[in-house]
Amino acid sequence: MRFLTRRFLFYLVAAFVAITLNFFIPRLMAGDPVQVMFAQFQGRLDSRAMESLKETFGFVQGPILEQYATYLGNLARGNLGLSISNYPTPVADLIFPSLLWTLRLIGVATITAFLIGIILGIYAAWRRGGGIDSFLLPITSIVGAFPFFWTAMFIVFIFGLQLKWFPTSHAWDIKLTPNPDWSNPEFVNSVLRHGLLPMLTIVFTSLGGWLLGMRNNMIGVLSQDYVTMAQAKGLSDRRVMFTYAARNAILPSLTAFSMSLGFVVGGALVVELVFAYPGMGYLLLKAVGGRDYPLMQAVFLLITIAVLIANFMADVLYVVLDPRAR
Amino acid sequence: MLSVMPKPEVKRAVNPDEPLLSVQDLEVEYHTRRGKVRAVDHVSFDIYPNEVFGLAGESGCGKSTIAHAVTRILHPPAYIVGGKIMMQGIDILQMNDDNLRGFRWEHMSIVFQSAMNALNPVITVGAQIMDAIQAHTDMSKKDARARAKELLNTVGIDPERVDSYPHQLSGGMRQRAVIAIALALNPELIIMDEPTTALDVVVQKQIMKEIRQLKDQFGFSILFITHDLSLLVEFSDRIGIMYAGELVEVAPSRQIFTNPQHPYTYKLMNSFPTVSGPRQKLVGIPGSPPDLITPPTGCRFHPRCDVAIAGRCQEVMPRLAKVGDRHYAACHLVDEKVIHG
Amino acid sequence: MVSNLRPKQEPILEAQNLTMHFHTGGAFSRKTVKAVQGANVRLYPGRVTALVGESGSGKSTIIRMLARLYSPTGGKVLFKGKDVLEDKSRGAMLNYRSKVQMIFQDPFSSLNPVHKVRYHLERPLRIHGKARNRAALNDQIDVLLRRVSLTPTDEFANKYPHQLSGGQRQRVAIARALAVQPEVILADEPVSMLDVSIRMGVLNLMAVLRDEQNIAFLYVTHDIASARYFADDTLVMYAGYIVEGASSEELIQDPKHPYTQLLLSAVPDPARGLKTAEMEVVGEIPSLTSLGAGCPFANRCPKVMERCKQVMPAVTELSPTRWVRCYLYE
Amino acid sequence: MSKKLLLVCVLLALTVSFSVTMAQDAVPRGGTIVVSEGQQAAHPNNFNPYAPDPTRWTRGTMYESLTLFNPVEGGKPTHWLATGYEYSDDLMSLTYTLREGVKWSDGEDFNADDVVFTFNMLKEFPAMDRGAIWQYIDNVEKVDDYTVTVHLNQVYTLLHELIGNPDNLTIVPEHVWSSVEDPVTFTNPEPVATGMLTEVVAVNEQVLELCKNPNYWQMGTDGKPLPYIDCMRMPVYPGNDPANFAAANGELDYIGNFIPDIEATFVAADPEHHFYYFWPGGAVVQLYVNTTKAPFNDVAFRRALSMAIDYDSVANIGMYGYTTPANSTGLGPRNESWYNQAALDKAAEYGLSKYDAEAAKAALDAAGYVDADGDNWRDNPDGSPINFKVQVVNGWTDWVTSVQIMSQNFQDIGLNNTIDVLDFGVWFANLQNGSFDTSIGWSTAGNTPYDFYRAVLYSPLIGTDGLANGQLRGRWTSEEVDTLLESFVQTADEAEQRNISDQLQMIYVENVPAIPLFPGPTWYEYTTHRFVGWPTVEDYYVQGSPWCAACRPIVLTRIHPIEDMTGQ
Amino acid sequence: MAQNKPTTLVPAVGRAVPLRPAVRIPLPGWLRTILSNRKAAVGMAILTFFVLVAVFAPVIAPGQPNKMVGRPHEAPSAAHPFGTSRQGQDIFTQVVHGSRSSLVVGFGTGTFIIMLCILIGVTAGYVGGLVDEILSLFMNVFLILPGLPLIIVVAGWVQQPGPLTVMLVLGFTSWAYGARVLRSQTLILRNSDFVAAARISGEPWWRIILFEILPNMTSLVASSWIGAVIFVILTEATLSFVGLGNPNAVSWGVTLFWAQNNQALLTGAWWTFVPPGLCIALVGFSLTLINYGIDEITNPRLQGDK
Repeated sequence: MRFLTRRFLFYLVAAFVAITLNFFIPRLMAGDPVQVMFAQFQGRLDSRAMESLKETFGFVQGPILEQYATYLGNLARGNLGLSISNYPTPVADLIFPSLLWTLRLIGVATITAFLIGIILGIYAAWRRGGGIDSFLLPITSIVGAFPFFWTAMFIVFIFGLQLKWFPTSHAWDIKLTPNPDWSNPEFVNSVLRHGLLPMLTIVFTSLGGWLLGMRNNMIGVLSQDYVTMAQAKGLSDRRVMFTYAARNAILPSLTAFSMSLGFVVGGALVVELVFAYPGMGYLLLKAVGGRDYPLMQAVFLLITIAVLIANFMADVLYVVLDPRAR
Repeated sequence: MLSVMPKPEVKRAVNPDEPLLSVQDLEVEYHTRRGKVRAVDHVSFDIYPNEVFGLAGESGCGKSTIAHAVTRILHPPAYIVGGKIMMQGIDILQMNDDNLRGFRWEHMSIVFQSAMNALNPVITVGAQIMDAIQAHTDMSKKDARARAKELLNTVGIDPERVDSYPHQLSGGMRQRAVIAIALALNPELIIMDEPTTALDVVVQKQIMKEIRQLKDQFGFSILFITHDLSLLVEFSDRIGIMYAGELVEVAPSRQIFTNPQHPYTYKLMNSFPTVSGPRQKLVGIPGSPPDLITPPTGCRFHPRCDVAIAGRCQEVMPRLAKVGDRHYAACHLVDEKVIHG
Repeated sequence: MVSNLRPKQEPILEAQNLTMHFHTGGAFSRKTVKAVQGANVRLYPGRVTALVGESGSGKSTIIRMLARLYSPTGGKVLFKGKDVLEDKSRGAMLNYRSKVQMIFQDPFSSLNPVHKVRYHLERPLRIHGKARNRAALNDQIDVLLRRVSLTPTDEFANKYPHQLSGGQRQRVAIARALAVQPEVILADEPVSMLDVSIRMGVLNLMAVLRDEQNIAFLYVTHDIASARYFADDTLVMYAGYIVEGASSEELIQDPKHPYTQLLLSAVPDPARGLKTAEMEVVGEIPSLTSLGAGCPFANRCPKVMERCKQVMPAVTELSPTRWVRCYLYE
Repeated sequence: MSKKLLLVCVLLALTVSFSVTMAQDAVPRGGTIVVSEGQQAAHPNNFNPYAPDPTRWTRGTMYESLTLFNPVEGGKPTHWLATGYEYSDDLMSLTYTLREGVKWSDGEDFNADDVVFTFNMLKEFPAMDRGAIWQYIDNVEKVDDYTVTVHLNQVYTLLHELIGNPDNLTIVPEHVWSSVEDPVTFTNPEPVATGMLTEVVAVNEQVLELCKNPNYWQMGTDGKPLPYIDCMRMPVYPGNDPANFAAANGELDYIGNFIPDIEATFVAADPEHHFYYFWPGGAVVQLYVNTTKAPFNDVAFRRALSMAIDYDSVANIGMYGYTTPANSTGLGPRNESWYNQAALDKAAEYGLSKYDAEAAKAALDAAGYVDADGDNWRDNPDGSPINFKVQVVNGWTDWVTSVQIMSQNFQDIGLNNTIDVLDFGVWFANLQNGSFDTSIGWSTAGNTPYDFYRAVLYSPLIGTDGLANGQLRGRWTSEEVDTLLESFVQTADEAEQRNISDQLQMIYVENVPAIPLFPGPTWYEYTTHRFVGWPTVEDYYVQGSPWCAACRPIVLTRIHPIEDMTGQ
Repeated sequence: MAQNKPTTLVPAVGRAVPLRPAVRIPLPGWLRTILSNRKAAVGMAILTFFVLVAVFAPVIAPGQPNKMVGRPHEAPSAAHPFGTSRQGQDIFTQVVHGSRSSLVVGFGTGTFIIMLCILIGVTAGYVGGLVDEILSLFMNVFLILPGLPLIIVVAGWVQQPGPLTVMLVLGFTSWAYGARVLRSQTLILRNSDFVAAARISGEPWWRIILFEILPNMTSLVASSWIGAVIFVILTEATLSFVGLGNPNAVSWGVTLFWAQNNQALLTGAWWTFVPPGLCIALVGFSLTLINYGIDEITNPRLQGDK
């Protein structure tokens, strides 16, 4: 458990760094961020409201450390501030439903991509020069070379607009029910239909990386003596492939998985945007477009924390798979 | 179509004078980007029941390749391109994958060089022993576990360590665990590829002693491969000396040590210092082993040989010839009896 | 034979009570590996001293401290009687390195694969000002390669390490060490990675250097037989402690420390046959992180006494030429 | 007695007769209209009409104002919660007569207390007074339960328009809001209002759905309470693309999207049912030139610039043909009735606002802007090189395209310039503090020319901090203009106002303080799959764009389903 | 059924030839080495094509890429091989000229990032101790932080779209991966015998880093560099696409931005988004191929059987 404790402490540090970055990035920029931030309140807020707003965001007068303390204090109380573009709605209220959609979509998509990539990688390495190795691998690397958003556009164009097989926006059909209702099977079905294309886009674009990584690890592991010995022992191919080779080869993939989670999430956010999915990606872009800095920062923080939690879960899985980490 | 070799009821009832394993004209090539490397070239030898046969030679001489070829675990780019490997009259090289799967480990097992690499780090040693047992018998899980514990006990590990992972064991214990796996099905032949290289001499001594005891107890034969000549000579019954992919001399180990016939063997035997006996000047062998992509013509040792016969050794490859009782050497000089008085 | 341990001449390089504790496990860990504890080593001009031990016993740590690759946790290193650890300036370091050189175990990793042989020899010559111009440099390189029998020298000078065999590489490494005209050479298992047939060539070459250039050698090895062959004196190391020292022949013929006895009995030796009385030994070398104050061999020692587990015995001098750290000989 | 009262009477009569004639007609009812204003952030659970932006939809439809002014008809009033208003003779007070029988959605009666409370709330919380109406008000007095008098602190004859704009003032219930501690940040999750849509069915990350107020005070032509529709649904589209897909698919009824190539994409998808009308009644977009800097301080240079711009391309390519070039007075079609023909003639005489590169070159040559140093770029008469920047906001792509065209136009006549694409904040700050050469930018449009000229020319808008408010970007000012503007709002006499307007237009043409480019189009599309009664090109009874707070309540009271959808 | 040819066990499983440590041939030969790998050669060919296009852009497609030369949204024709944009700009000219900025920004920023990586990674690996602990912590933290959101947030604050901004923002946010890789390699090399030998020869630290350690990391540096370039090209396109770039610039990302902005999907103007997207993908793919090639060259196990 020492490993997990250490990782947990590390994630705390990472979260702290993210929080701190969030505080310092605007303050390191040239110009006066406060002025820019409140420019759009021009004539709409009186000075008292502005002052209280500034205080909420930690842009108070005084030494930077004092500002930092105010900012941390607000965060500790769960106060992410008020949205500027949706003033005076608390940022948290805006983010929460989007966060859930993002977690569902990206969570399912990345795990699916990872699992498919792993399994295909296992077979690609096992049958070197076979169909997966010589055919699927180059295709997935070409697909992976496209920007996420471009693939998303392309898929929207073909399957959504030309063939009209799938809806091209929203997470569920609002004509069915304006409010989410998970007890309604039609609603669930609608969610699945709406989620399929964006999910496939994320899966297709990120699959290649996992496939190749797993294949290469697997090739490395297959040349290990314990695999050779397992074969010599007369074990079935299945057992050699999964218990001996894949179980070991997956460990570095798992590490790579957690390391690139942040990257994949970033790309997936843009996919959300193209598919008009009501997730964090759209919220972030909206915040950037509307110069809604509190919203922007909160989105970044929550995405970061979600990634950190996902990483920790990957670590737990790692410990389950690798007795040496226990 | 070959069937799986029937397992004798009493395995040790074989004729001690019949070879258990007979390697005949074995040829192995590595297909590399630079060209084909003939790593094993027309090698023949026999191993008799309950015998320890040692293979010695410098790194890259092909001794490990032979071990892997005999167990048919050579992977590309290595290919067996010729010869026979007869085990009790059946050619292993003709077996299909299914037959091989049934044959291997039940009749012939292998102990790898590094126990750290030979054990799957993510499953327990017990499970790795049980795997071997359950792949070949229909023993229940419980019985297999009991057998695994018994095997651990046999090789000197506390049976309670059955649920330990490899990293929880010391180097010596790991190597013992690998030996336990090799013993799991009580095979007639165990191939040991540098089984103690990674261990220090004291532990090496313990393990070699135990192997010997086990051999006496179970009556299996060993193909023993090491670069440590002292250990080889001490431990083996007979020894084959390899040079650049060829077997240059085969003889009982005492004889190899005291009366080597091939110039290479002779020089090799005079290359390592000992702790007993007189302290004398040793010279080693000048030069280095050849690049096997472009091996020397004729006798492959001739460029390093100070007694090479001009015009002959460069051109004609000597064949293994009998030079004494169970003693064979591949050298043009052997016939002429000019070496070493 | 002149005694090594009470010689008439002064040691050229001497380690006094050298200790090395490594911290492991990151900044927040208190784990310490006690790699070397209170080691005393003396090297004399024209003599080879062997340091024999199992892997992990600390012998490589000692040699690296003497080479000043590691800074010892405690103890002194005296060169010609002068403590050298005090002065960490680049000048002092350079000066030390012009006198004390080192040869590494693995000739495949001790030569930088991107540089030609020429570069490897040229650098020390330049750094230590042994050659002022291109011509002198070429001459020196020629001499060095000849010294280690790598001829034709022009051809070898222009090769990359991967074009050389292991033995040739180790000769290049020796040539590099010789470039600065050192008085001491620290050789860390210089032949253990080489094939049996070429080991002797390298050892014999070093023996010639010892004799002809009066160089002091520290020969670290796990192979006690080669220590007997090459070294004048032998020190035996176990789990961070040097437990016994004697002239090589004496040590082989009459080992005193139980560990030395065990080691010798375990060494395979066809000349001896299988007749030796075998010592019954259990257990393995203890973890260097959990060493107590007692003798580290206590848990395996057939002759262990109660006090062995309490305090490590001090040095007992048995004769002017040998000593041992064992209560059996107090 | 002013003509205003007269107008009120006429209108009242009209409304009454209208209802009477139509009373017997049965109108189909029910249904949910789907509304989109294009890219839209998630709807927050906030129904405070005074929250800055996201609660736009509460204004007019949920919370109502006293009188609405129709921009299309030059500010024709439609009385809503008030039945009339009247200025006192000294123009120092404005008295509203409130409608009786109006109920809050919780059943309480609406009366003067609510109105007075709302006015005073804005006074107490200036952050909510977004129209800055209190700068003209001294106090608000309840005369009786249905009469309220607003006492002014100075003469300002456009106050009724300020007050009438639902974006500035909508009446909130005193019995609910009086207990709200901080109305600025109050999110009003359970709205109580007088408007036609008060029932919140859904508000989430994907949709806002409001349904009708069962107690609504207005009656339809069928004699039953309005609106005819049951509900209004506003889906969230996180980008223009999906919103426009939905529009083209006929999923939307009432749309305020910018749709590129609308004929090909939206109309062509179903020409029978898909319509649009981008009435160019928005504020005029201008190219602001910094008249404090050379060469822009030279009116001859500014006139040359005005000749150099390819207005048709700007309108057709930059603005997708959704608007037409503006005229030199800066006034747009919304103020068409105020146009001063003399000023327009003068502009034509100068050749302003007409693309003629040769004329522009000639004008520059004549004014001494010739290439002095032989680098093929024109230089100032003193020989110093001309090299200026055209600023534009990043992401506002119609403007970016327009600027690309203009930049090319200027280069074509030998003026060295580059485009500076800036983040909104930087761009805005630059315009405010005057650190720019030229920049595209919006202006202000009102029911009279006053709003435009005040925003662009009134020198007191430059604050003591040196920042220009309004759209006083180019900083061309004159005392004459200031006086004219002040006198405009001190009279209620339209003839006098017209006279002032004519002078202002002439000054604008003579001095070219900025170069008008095009009047802003108002985004409005509708489909007739399910609902009819929309403002059409033929019968543009009110501005159609759902963005217009004063207009959408009127639209919503008119539309009804094609066939009865009640109970569906 | 007797087989004539002996079979080998599971021929699909590769076993490495016991090769010597990876051979590194100095600069004159690096190209030859890379081209000896089929994947890398294909990658080099594609990349070379785009580099040539970028260099000869004014020759291939003369004229101002942002100039309005045709009617809006003309489909591809002889006059406009890739059609025109909504603004009537020639997409072919834009794509050809866009290769310049995409490649320059890609390689420029990629180089900047790799410099940072070397600086931080090698410092951490070589100096070790507390410095390493701190730098490693930062590396791991930055590695785990979601990059694109961070980039968007930073770009959102910076407010000055342009290549320099992209370079600084990407450099600031994307150094961690390469630094980590280079650090661990430096650590390995720093503890290698040849570095110890160099120290014993008396080499000063800076020479050890420059002449002993770095030359042994060339393939790693090269692949990290290429990885960074791919990352930059994709991210720059993404940033432009979401509107954080300079819409007045000429790059593939900006062309895509305008295509999206003018609703190319809705209007069916596929020619406005397919060519720039393909170009990005092709350059990315070519670099990926080169990277695979480098991987295979340095790690012979990954090579095919033949």
